[in-house]
Amino acid sequence: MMQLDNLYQEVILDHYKNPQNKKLESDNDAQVHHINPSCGDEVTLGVKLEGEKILSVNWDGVGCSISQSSTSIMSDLLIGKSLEEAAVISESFLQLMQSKGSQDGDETVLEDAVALAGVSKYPARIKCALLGWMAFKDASVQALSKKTN
Amino acid sequence: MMQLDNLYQEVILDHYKNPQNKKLESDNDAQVHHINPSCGDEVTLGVKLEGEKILSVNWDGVGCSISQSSTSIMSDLLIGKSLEEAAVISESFLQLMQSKGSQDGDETVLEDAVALAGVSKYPARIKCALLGWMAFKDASVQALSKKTN
Amino acid sequence: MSFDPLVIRRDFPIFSRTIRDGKRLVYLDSGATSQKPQQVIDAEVDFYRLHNAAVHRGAHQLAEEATDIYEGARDIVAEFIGADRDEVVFTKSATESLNLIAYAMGNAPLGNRFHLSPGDGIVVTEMEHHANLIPWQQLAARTGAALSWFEVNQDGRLDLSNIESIITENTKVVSLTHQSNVLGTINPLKEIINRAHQVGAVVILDACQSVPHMKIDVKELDIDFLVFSGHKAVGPTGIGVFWGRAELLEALPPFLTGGSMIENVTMTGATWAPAPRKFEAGVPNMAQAAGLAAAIHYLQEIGMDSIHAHELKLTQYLLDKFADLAPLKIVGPKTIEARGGSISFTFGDIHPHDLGQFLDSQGIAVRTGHHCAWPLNRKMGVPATTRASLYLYNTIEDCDALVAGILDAKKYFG
Amino acid sequence: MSFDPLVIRRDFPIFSRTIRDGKRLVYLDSGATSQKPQQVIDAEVDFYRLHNAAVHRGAHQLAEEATDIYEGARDIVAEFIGADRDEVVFTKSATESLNLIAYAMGNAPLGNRFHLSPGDGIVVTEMEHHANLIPWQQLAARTGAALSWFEVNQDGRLDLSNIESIITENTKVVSLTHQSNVLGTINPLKEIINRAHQVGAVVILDACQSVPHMKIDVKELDIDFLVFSGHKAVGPTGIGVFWGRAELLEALPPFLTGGSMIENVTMTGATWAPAPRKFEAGVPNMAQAAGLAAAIHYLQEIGMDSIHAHELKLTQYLLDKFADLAPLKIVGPKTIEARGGSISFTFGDIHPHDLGQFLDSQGIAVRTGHHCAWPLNRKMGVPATTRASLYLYNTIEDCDALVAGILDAKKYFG
Ligand SMILES: Cc1ncc(COP(=O)(O)O)c(C=O)c1O
Ligand SMILES: Cc1ncc(COP(=O)(O)O)c(C=O)c1O
Repeated sequence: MMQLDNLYQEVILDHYKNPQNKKLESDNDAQVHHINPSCGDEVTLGVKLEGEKILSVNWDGVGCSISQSSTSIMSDLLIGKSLEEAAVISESFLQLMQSKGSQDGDETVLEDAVALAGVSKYPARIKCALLGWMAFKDASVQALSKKTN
Repeated sequence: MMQLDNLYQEVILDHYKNPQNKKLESDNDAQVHHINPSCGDEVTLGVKLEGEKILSVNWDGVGCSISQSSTSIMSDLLIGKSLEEAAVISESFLQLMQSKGSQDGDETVLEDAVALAGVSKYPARIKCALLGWMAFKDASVQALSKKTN
Repeated sequence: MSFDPLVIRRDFPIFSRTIRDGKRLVYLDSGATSQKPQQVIDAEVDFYRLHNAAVHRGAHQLAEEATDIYEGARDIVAEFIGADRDEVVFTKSATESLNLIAYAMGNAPLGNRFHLSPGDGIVVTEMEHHANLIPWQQLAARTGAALSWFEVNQDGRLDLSNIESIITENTKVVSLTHQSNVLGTINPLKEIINRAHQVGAVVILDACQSVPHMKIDVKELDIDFLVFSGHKAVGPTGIGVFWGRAELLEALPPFLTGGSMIENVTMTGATWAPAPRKFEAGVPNMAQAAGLAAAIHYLQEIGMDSIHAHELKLTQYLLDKFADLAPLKIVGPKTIEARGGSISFTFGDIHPHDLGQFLDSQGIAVRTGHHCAWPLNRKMGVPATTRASLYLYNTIEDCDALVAGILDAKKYFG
Repeated sequence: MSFDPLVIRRDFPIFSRTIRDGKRLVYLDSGATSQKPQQVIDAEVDFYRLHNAAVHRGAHQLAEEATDIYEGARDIVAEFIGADRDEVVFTKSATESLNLIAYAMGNAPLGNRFHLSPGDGIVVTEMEHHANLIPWQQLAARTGAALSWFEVNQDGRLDLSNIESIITENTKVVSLTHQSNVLGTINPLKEIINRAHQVGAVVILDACQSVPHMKIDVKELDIDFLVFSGHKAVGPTGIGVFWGRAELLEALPPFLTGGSMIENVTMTGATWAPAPRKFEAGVPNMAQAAGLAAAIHYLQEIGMDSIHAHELKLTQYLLDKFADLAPLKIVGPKTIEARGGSISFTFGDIHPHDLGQFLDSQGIAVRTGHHCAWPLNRKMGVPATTRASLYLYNTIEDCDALVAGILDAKKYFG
């Protein structure tokens, strides 16, 4: 069970039971819908910007504890950050996921998201953990281009 | 070499070098062109009937010693016979070819064609041996239906 | 020979290995792909070690032997499903077989009985695997034909109440699964086939989940085409079967074109060999055909009826256990009538992915997700399920392990 | 490691058997299919014995391992041909790969860069294998595009003198063989590719007879698509490769549809996963991918340059011997320049079938007939030829056996 505990850390189960920012807002600058085709997990995610600053990340979705908690943790983490900071955090998270269990993650950058480090040992679950992050990337690019046009 | 000698009997090589009735006639009742798609052997074969009697089997073609000699032997064998006799002989030859080496062939029915018995042990060559016979079957059916219409 | 799964398991080398820190392998994912007995592995190996050559093409001894093995495999498949040898076509998979039919129909010129045009109809069901849905969506889009379907009710059964308005005089093709890979439902073929033939439509049976598990006779079923995959029937990967009635194969245009399927070729055109070669372009999957023949031989030696009976016994056992396992909810028929050994379920708030992951940590392999039948999942109101699928090598202990695993997961995710 | 075919032969179990009453196997039919080293057989066996599961679909350990092996095979193929991993698609054969491209182009809607309509042109050559001819004839017939071709001269070389009138502004596709499976000719790609790209056409390379025999780098060649078969490259039967440049794979519509190639599916439509999965519907030929990876690893360990050099040496040796072997007539280039180790010939009045049969009685496996390139045979004025094709496990002794066999056949058929 040790390896499994590594995957399902307390933080993950907490976020799964009490997801943060899981309530779509109506005045998002951009909103996207992403699907994990291999299992059917879905997330709808909205972003509000003020200049380069992330005012809100709000979402709704159905899925496993990994996809839901990852999205929840991410939303907590990114709200209030600049888009540039978000990009650094996202990149760091992506690297952690691809590390095949060889990294613990940089807690100063990723904060609670390091709890997802164990996912990197389960290749089939990496897509779950990334679902919300990919949606955020997509939504923020759309929001930005809407603002600048 | 013994098994090979069994395939390439003297009679076969004789007919290959001196094919009988290998000259297409211009007044055939029916003429057909058959191909062996796996090797490219070809035969064009004409039939003349008088009632139920086979007046002429004449042909031209390119191919291996088996396809050529088999056609040559067949033409010798069938000319002068009735269509009914030809059907019996053809059926007997077909059975011999499918015998996988277990039969010698009935010489009273097949005459020189029993020399082809060895072919039945070489599955890839059976189609060669049957090429002319299939063409005859096709041509005689066409000739007969032309006559009766 | 009396049926003993413990004896059977010895033929399957994979059961000698362990999972995640030494756990016994409890393989409940045969609906996705089955494990392989040593006999099947040996048949492929023998082909490569002793007889490997291109079939149909060489005049040398190896080519003769390879051809004998390959064509012998066709005989074995034909006998197994009650078909004639020249009606059996080897493909790479059931997916290819279904695409073959759909594309070949798309190739049928005006006047050919398979030609489709706007106004014609294609009928499927809501419980189809994507492999028996998307090719027909695509064919419909290419030809202008209309795609319609039988719906599935909340018991996981086809709703045939409107059969006359679904299969109409315009219907040309009815393609459906024999047994649902998600629900386990075995469909009532007779009524559908009768209606389809009444209006002159051909019936295609996706037998991926039935041929490996029960005795099938294509002539008795009175269907027109049938497909299945070798890898779900203890056979190798990379081989599938496409069967069609002789006179239909004669009329159906080819799909893949190339070597060995021709009669004559010039730079500007080609003519076709008769079936089955018309449908087998290129150097075929010869070693896999040898393996499939060994697989069928293996199943026949044990007996399809014994295999089926064993699976029903386990299915009944699991259905009974599951009935008491709240909050477990079976997605599909809850009774053994007209159902096979695929059992999909949800388990309260524990997402199938998480449940599957937990079971995996116990050595139990199940499948989670939409099982390539997404529209069905949506219809049943579940984004995903966990599926246990049974086969000849499973035991009551496997079923008990699953039940125990689910209970432990409940504690774990609390 | 110095190259020694006698050491290499020990890896190939088939050379331990004998032919027709105890004759040594002289295998000169690798152009049809190659023999398999134990390493390749073991890789397939290991997959079945230890890791067998459906890839991409399960959350359990076996599925993870199977996915690792399958996707690892993709990495190995990609590295071998100088491609990116997501540009490599597994099919069942080169024949399927070529049909995939032709059908996928046929599926391209108006506005898609691959859409063909009357007025557009498809260009092949007169020396194509049926697998690279008939799919294009069919696509031309379906779309109204015109099929034209480069002719072959009596030396067995492409006539490029009229290249500007064959590849025109209307040409959308140029598909040609790298090395002729009949003549052994290696085609001058540079001039053709330059011209094709100048007019905006894509270039498809049928590398069935080159990838197994020489180092190929798709980026260096500057082609757009490439296909080859595993079984001709010491790999398993039942697997082929389709490579395409990433941006082209993105634009190309799918071919086979079904499970695992989708993004989303409803009853009325579907969207596609990105390449390579868009082109890999269904449970794939996983064990065969494992075997192909082992095959490529095997070839790389020996070194493609060493293999190529060895084959050229044997080819030169046979060309020299054949020059003195009246009435032998080589059909194809008589010198080693831009040619590989496929040598086709006629031998006076002795029909290839009879010569092949005689050689078989001596344990020598050659191929006879039109070699699935019937239009080429007609152009060269020979209804059939005998072909000896060489590979890494052949030796000078094999060549000598062939020459002796031909001389004996001359005596035999007198
Ligand atoms: C040049 C060439 N192209 C295509 C093919 C077709 O390959 P396969 O039959 O493996 O699909 C072959 C071999 O048969 C070939 O030699
Ligand atoms: C009912 C059904 N149809 C079709 C398929 C497709 O089979 P394959 O992936 O072997 O082509 C499957 C299995 O995946 C199935 O369960």
